[in-house]
Amino acid sequence: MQLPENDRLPAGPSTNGSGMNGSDSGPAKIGVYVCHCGLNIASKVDVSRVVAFAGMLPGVSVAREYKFMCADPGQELIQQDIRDGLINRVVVASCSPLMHEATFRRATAAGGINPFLFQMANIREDVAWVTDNGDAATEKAQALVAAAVRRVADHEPIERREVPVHPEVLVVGGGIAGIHAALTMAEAGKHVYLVERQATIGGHMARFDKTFPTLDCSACILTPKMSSVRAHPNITLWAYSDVESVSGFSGDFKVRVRRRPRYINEDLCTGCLSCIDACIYKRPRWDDEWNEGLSQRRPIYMPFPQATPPLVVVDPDACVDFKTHKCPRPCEAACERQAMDFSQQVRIEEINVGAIILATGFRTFDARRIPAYGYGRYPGVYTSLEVERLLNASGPTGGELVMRDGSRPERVAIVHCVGSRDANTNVYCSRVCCMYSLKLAHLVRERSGAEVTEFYIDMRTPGKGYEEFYERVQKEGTRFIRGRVAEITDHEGALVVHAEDTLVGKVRSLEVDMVVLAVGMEAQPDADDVRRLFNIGCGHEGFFTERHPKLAPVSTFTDGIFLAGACQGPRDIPDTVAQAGAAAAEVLAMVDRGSVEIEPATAFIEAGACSGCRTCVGMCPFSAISFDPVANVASVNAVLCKGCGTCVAACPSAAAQQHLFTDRQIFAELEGMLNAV
Amino acid sequence: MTKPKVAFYWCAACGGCEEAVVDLNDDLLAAVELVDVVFWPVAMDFKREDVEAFADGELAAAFINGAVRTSEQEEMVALLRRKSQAVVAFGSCAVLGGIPGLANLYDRESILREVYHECPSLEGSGTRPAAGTTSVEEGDLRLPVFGADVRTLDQVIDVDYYLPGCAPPAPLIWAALSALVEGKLPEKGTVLAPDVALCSECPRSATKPDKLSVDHFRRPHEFVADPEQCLLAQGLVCLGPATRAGCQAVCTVANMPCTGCMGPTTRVADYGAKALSAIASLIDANEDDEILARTAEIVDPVGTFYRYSLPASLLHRRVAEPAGNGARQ
Amino acid sequence: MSTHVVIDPITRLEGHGKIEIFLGEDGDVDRAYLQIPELRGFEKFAQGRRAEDMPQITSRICGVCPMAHHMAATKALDDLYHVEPPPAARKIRELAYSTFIVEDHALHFFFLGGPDFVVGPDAPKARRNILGVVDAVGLEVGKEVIGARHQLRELMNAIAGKALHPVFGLPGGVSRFLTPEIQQDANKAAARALNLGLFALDAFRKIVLAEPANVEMITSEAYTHRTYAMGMVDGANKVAFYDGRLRVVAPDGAELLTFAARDYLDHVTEHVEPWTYMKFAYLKDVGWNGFTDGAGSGIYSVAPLARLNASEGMATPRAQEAYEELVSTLGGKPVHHTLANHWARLVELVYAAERMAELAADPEILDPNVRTVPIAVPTEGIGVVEAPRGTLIHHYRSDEAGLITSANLIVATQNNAARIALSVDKAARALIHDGKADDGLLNRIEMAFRAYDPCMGCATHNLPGHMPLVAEIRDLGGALLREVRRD
Amino acid sequence: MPSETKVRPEAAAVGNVATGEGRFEPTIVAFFCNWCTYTAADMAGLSRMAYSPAVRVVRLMCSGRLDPQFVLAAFRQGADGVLIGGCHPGDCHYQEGNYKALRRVTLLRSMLRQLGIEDERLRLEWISASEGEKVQRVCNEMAEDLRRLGPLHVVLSKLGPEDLDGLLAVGQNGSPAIAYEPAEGEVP
Repeated sequence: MQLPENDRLPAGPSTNGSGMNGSDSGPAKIGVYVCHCGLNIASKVDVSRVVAFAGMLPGVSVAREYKFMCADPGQELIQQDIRDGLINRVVVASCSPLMHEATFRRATAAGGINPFLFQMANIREDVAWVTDNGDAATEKAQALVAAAVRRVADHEPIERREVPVHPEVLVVGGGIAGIHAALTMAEAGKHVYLVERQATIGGHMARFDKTFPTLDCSACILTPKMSSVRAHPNITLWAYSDVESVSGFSGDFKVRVRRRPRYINEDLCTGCLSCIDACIYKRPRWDDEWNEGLSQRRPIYMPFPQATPPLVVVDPDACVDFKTHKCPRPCEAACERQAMDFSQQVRIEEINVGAIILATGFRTFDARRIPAYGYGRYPGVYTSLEVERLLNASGPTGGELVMRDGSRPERVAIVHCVGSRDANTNVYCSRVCCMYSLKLAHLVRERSGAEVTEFYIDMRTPGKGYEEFYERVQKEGTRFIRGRVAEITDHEGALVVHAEDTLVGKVRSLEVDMVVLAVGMEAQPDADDVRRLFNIGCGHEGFFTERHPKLAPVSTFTDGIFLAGACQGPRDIPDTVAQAGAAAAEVLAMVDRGSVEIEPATAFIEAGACSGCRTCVGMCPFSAISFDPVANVASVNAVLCKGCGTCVAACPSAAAQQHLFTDRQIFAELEGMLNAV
Repeated sequence: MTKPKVAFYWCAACGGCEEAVVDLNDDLLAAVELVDVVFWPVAMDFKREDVEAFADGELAAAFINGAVRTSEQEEMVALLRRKSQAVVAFGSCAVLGGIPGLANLYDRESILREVYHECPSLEGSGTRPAAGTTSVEEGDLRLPVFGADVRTLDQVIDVDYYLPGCAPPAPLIWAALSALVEGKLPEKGTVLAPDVALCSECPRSATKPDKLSVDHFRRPHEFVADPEQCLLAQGLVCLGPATRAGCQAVCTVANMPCTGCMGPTTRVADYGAKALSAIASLIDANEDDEILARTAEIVDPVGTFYRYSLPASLLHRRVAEPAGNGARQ
Repeated sequence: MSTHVVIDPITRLEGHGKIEIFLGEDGDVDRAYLQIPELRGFEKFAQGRRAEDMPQITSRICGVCPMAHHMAATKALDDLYHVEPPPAARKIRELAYSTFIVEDHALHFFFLGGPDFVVGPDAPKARRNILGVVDAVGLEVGKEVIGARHQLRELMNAIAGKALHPVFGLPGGVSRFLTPEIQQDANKAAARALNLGLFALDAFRKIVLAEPANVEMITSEAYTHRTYAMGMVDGANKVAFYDGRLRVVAPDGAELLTFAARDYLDHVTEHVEPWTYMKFAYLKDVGWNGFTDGAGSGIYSVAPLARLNASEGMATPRAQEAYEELVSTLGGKPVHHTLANHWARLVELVYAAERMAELAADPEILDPNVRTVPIAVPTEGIGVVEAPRGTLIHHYRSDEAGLITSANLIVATQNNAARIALSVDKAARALIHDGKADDGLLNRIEMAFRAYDPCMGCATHNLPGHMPLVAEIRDLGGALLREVRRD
Repeated sequence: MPSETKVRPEAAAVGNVATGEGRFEPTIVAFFCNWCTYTAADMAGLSRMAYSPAVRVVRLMCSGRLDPQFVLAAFRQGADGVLIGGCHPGDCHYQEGNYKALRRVTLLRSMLRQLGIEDERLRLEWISASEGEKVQRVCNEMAEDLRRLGPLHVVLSKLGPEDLDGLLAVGQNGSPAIAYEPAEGEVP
C-alpha cells in the first residue's frame, strides 16, 4: 500500500551533522550487503531474490551478496564500495546486531564514513532460523531489508565521545571479597579506598573457625590478608565509616564518606588495650556483637584480637561519660600516648574515583521468623553463626562447645535450609548451608564427641572436594535424616525435633540437647538504600543485579560500578574470592584504558522546541536531565544519559529525541517494513 | 498598486472563525483597507461560476475554515485551491478536524439513525432526509451527500499554511494577514503560530514540580481547583504540555485545563498519542492493577486526547466495522 | 410551463441555507422551500463523552451564540448532577449571559437587520451595511457601536475565560470567582450597553417608524403569520433569558400552557422532511398540520417577538416602557408581524442591559464561593435558556460515571424553522408574480428570513458587505430563461 | 465502503506462499527491548524455534522508548497487530522503563478500544533474555488471535478517487446516498 502523497509523518528534528566528512554528505547512496552465513541464511532465504529486490529500492546504489559478510573479504566489500564513492550509507543483512553490529560499524568507519551511517537487518535469528517456509522467509527478509534501507537514509553521523577515567578506585565492604579485590588492585599499582562499616574489616569469614571442605583455619588464611590491607601503601582503609553519597559517572565518581568517631586518635593508638583494662566498668556488661551476643564487652573495646585496624572504639551509648560527663576517664589516664579523644566528631571525606566495587556482603537469616523452631525461646537452639563463634578459639568459650546453661551437649541436631528453599521465607538455595553444616557436624563431634544428626532436604555439595567431604562426615558417624523439620518442642528439659523421614516415610521425633539452625544467606537489610545510593538494581530477593548473568556477571547496568561477593547472591568463599578477582580485573581494564566511551544512543533536547513542561525530568532514572528555570528549557547530560529513550517517548513536544532512535528513523523503519514489499 | 485579493470560505464550521475575524475590531477595519475581500459566502452570494471566473491563482490567498464532510464542500475547496496562490487552513476544524471531527467515532449510518430515528423528541414518522434528489409535487429538490467521515482540509486539498485555534487568537490572525499583505509569508507548510507548547506561556508554569507524578486523575467538576497551582499537578488532565502556544493560556487562566484546541507542535505526528504518552508517563504506580485504576480515571481517552484532532490522527477515525454493525462504545 | 428559482445561499443557518422557489404555469409561486443542507451529528458524538465537557463541546454548534449553548449545557449539568449552584455562581452566569444578549442583539440590529430599515430595503447595495448605518446615524455612533461590542466581548472574556468559546461553566457553578476589577468593568459596560440600547431604540423611532412606508411594510400581510409563540418567563410572567418556565400563547394571545423545562418532551416534538436536514419543531398539544399557520397548526415561533408575545412584559423599567410603546404602536398583542422582531430585539437589548447593571451592582456577586461540588450520582438533566434566536433546549442522560449516553438538542432556529419556511413561502407568493423575481423582490423575500436572525446570521456583514443574490429562472428542463442578479 | 479501507496485497501474498492457502495471514510489528526480548528472540533463533513469519521486529533500547505514535503508525501502515516485549518488572536495564511502557500501553489500549481496535491487537509481554520459547509461544498465539480477528481496516484519511466519484454519482443519479436498514423491531 502506498500512502497518499500528503500522508507524510513529520520529519522531526535531525541531529547536528558534526563529525561529518565529505562522503557522508549529499543524497543517500545506500549499499546493501546480504550475507549467506554459509547455509545458515541461504538455505532458507533466497538471497539473490533479496538482493534483486534491494537493488530496486529507492536510494540503493549497490546491492551485493556474500557467503560470510563478517569475514575480512566481506568487510572489504563494504570498505571498497565506500572508497570508490559508490555509497555513503551501509546496510548489512545478516545475523543479529548483538552479534556483529560492532564489527560492521568498524568496517564502515574503516571505509571512511561515520560508523553510525550503518544499519543491520537481522535475517538470521529473526528470519532464516525461525521460519519454516522458504518463500515466507524471503518475503520477510525483504521487508526487514527495506526497513533498514529506509531507516539508514535518515541516519546522521554521531561523534563517539570518551571521558577520562580517574585512576583511583573505591571498594565498599571489607569482607573477604572487598579485601581480595582491594589487594589485587593495589598490587596493580592503583590507589584503593576501602570503606568498611564495622570497626574492623574481615567480615563473616573472620568469625569462622574453619572453612570447608579443607578445614583450614579461617583466621590463619584471612588475617595475613587483613594486615597487608592495612600495611599496603596503595590502600586507604576507612573502617567504622559509611558511604554517604555518590555522584558523577563512570570514570569520574564523586563519593562522600562519613567516618564515625571512635573517640580514639587513630594515629596515636597502638592497640595496647590498656585503656580497656582501665575502664571504670570493671565487668563487661554489653552484648558483644562480634560474638553474636554470646559474650559481653565493655564500653571501650576492640572487636577481636586481630581486628584491623587494631584500634579500640568507644561505644557512646554505653560509655558513662557521654551520659553524665562525670567519669574520671581512667582510660585517658591509662593511655600513655594520650590517644583518647572524646571530642572527636563525624568527619566527611570527599574522594574522586574512576570505578567502584561493591562488596557489601550478606546477613544471615533471622531464625525468629520461623517460630516453630523455637529460636530465642529455647536456650538450646542456636544459629549456625553462633556455633561458629562457640567453636572459634578466640570465641566466647575459647572454642569449647559450652551451651548457655554451661552444660555440654551430647546429642546435637543440625537443621538444614532454615530460611532457604522455603516458600514462606526464601525460595532460593543459599548454597553454603549444606557444606557448613557438614563442617559443623565434623567440628562438633571433634570438640565434644556429641552425636550429631543432620535433618536435610537434599544434600547439595557441588564443588571441588565437597562431595568427598560429605562422604567423610558420613563415615565419621554423623546421622542424616532426609526431611524438613516441622517443629522443635521441649520435653522435660530436652529438645525434641519433629520431622518426617521421607526415605522411610515415617514421622520421627528426636530428643537432643542442642539444635543448630543452618540459617541461610540474605541480602543486607539496607541493600535497597545502597542500590539507590549507587544507582544499580536489586532482584526481588534483594541481592544486587548483575548486568548479565553469564556475559557480565560482575558488572552492573551502571557503568563503572562492579559487584563482588555475596551482595550479588549467596556464594561460598572460593567463589567469592574468584569473583572479587574478576571484579578487580574489570576495574583494572577500565582504569588502564584511561578513558571510557559514552553511550552513543543518548537522548538530546531541542532547546527551541522545549516548552519547559518538565515531563521528561521525572522520567530519567539517572538524573541526567536538568531544568533551567531561567531559560525555561530542559537539557540532557549526555555523559549521564544511558540511552533508554524513556524521556523521548514522554516528551509531548517531541523536542526530546534519541540518537540512532529518532522518531523519524523509527517511522522510516516502519514505513519500509510495512509498505515496501 | 492593487490590494491582494482574498477569499474566505467555510465548510463544516460553527461560524466562530468568522466571529474571530470580527473580533479584530478596529484592526478589522484596517485589514479591510489592506486587502480586497472578493469572496465571502457569509457576506456575499456566490456561485461556482463566480469563483471559476477568476483566473487560476488570481486570488492571493483563501482562508478556509471548517472541516470537510459533504461532496459540495469537497468540490468547492478544490476549486478554491486552483484559484488561489496560497490556501490557509483557518481554525482547528480545518487544521485538525475540530470538535465536529469526533463524529468520526461513529459511522454515517448510526449518526443519521440517532438524529432522525432515535432522538426522544421525534414524532416517529420514520422519515429521514434523502441525500440526492427528492421529488415533491412542485418539482425536484436536491440535498448534497452527507459524507462518510470528517476530513481536515489538507486531507482533501493541498494546504500552504495552517492557523489553528478554536477560534484562532486575534493576534495570530492579524499577524497572518500582515504577513500576507507585506508578502512575508514563511515557507510552505508553516503553522502560523508559535512552535512551542503552552507551558511556555502558562502563568502557572512556575508552580509545576520538576518531577511531577500524579497519584489520581481528577475531573474538573469533582473539586475546586486552586487558582494558582499547575492544574496537572492538581490531577486535572491539562493538555498544555502537548498543545501549541499562542492563546495566552486563556483556559488555564480561567481555572480550567487546556483541552488542546491549538493542536500539536510541528514535530509531533499524532497529537492524541503524544499527549496520552506524556500523561500516562506521570502515573505514580508500577503495579498492573494500580495502573489500570489510574488510567480508568481517564474515562474518555478519545474525547480527552483527540477532542479537536481525531480526523487528523494517524487512525483518522474509528476503524471500519464489519457490515451491518453500527458503532459500539 | 413551470419554472424554478433558486436563491443559494441565503445567509447561513447551521451551515448553508437555500431557498427553492417553484413557479406555476401562470408564473406565480407554487411553493417556496427552505432547505438546510448540512448536519454535523452532535447528538451522536456527544455519546461517550464526559458530561462536564458538554458545555465546551456543544458551544461549537454555533460560534455566534456559543454562550447560549454553553449555558444551556451547564444548566443541564446542574440538573444531571442534582446540584444547586451557590448564589454568586448563578449571578455570575446570568451576568455573562445578559452581556452576551446585549452584544448579540446589538450586532444584529446594527450590522445585519438594521440596514434593511435604517438605510432602507431599496437603497444602493454599497450602503446596505454597517457603513450605511453609520452614514445614517453618524460616524462617531458607528465607532461607538464597534467600541461597545469590543468592550462587551472583553467583559465576556474576563468572566467566561473566552467569549469564543466559553469555558467557565461547570455543574454546580463556575470555574472562577469574580474579581472587583471585573465587577467594575461590568458596571461600566452595563452603562454603555444601556445607552447603546436606548440610542438604538431612538434611532429606530426616528429613522424607521417615522417613515410610514416602513410601518406599512412591517404590518403588511406578506410578513404576517398567526402562529403560536413560545418564550421563557419569570414568576411574574416577565421575559427571562437565563432561567424560568416556558410559556406558550395561542395565535389569539390566550395562554395555551406554561411548563417547566423538564417537561419539554410532553409539549415539543419534531417533524422530519426528506428534502432538508433540518428538523421542524411543533407543539405536541396541537399537532402537525403541514406548513400552515393558525390555531390548528402546531407551528410556533420563538425569538424576540415571540418572547414578547409569550410574556406579560419586561422586568425592568426602561424596557417595560419600550415594550408598551411597541405593543400600542403595532395594535396590541399578540403581534404577528415578522419584521417587528427587529423592534422587539431592541426592547430586549434594553432589558438585558438593565439586568447587567442590576447584577453588576449586586455585592453578593463577589462572593468567592462559586462552586457546589456535586456528590449525587448523575442521571438525567435538562437545561433551557432563551438564546437570542429563541428557546434552546439541551437534554442529556448519563451513566453513573458521568459519561453521556444520550443527548438531545433543540436549537432556537429549529423551533422557528417551520415558521421561517412559512415566511419565506408566503413572502415569495406575495411578491413574485408573472415570473418576475427582480432584485428588490428577492431582497424582500430574504428580509422575511433575516428578520429571525437565524443562527449564523452573518456576523461579518460589516465587511464591504453587500448581500447579492442571484435568481435563475429556469424551465423544468433546467434551461436558463432569465437570470436576475443583485450585486 | 471497501475503497475506504487500505488494501495490502503483500499481506495476502505472504499468506498464500506461507500457508499454501488463501487464508488471511496477519502482519505483526514487534517492538523488542534490546536487553531482554530482542536477546530472547536471538535465543529462539539459535534454538531454531520456528514461529509465525507474520512478526517483524523493531529493536528499541528499552520498552520505555515505545512512543504510542509508533503503534498507531504501524496500524495505519498495515500492521494487524503490535507486540511489545520488555523486561520483567524489576529487571529493567534502565530501572523503570518497562513500567513507563506499561503505563502508556494500558492507557493507549483503553483509547484504542474506543477506536474499535480490539485488545488482542496490542500486546505487551515481559520476556527475559532467557525466554526464547516464550517469544515463540507469544508470536504464534498472537498470529492465531489475529487470524481469528481478521485484517484491521484502517480508514485512510484521504479518500480514494473511487470514493469521491461514488459520492458525486449519488448526487447525479438521484439514488439516496444513505441506504437505511431499519434496526431490529423498527418499522421502516
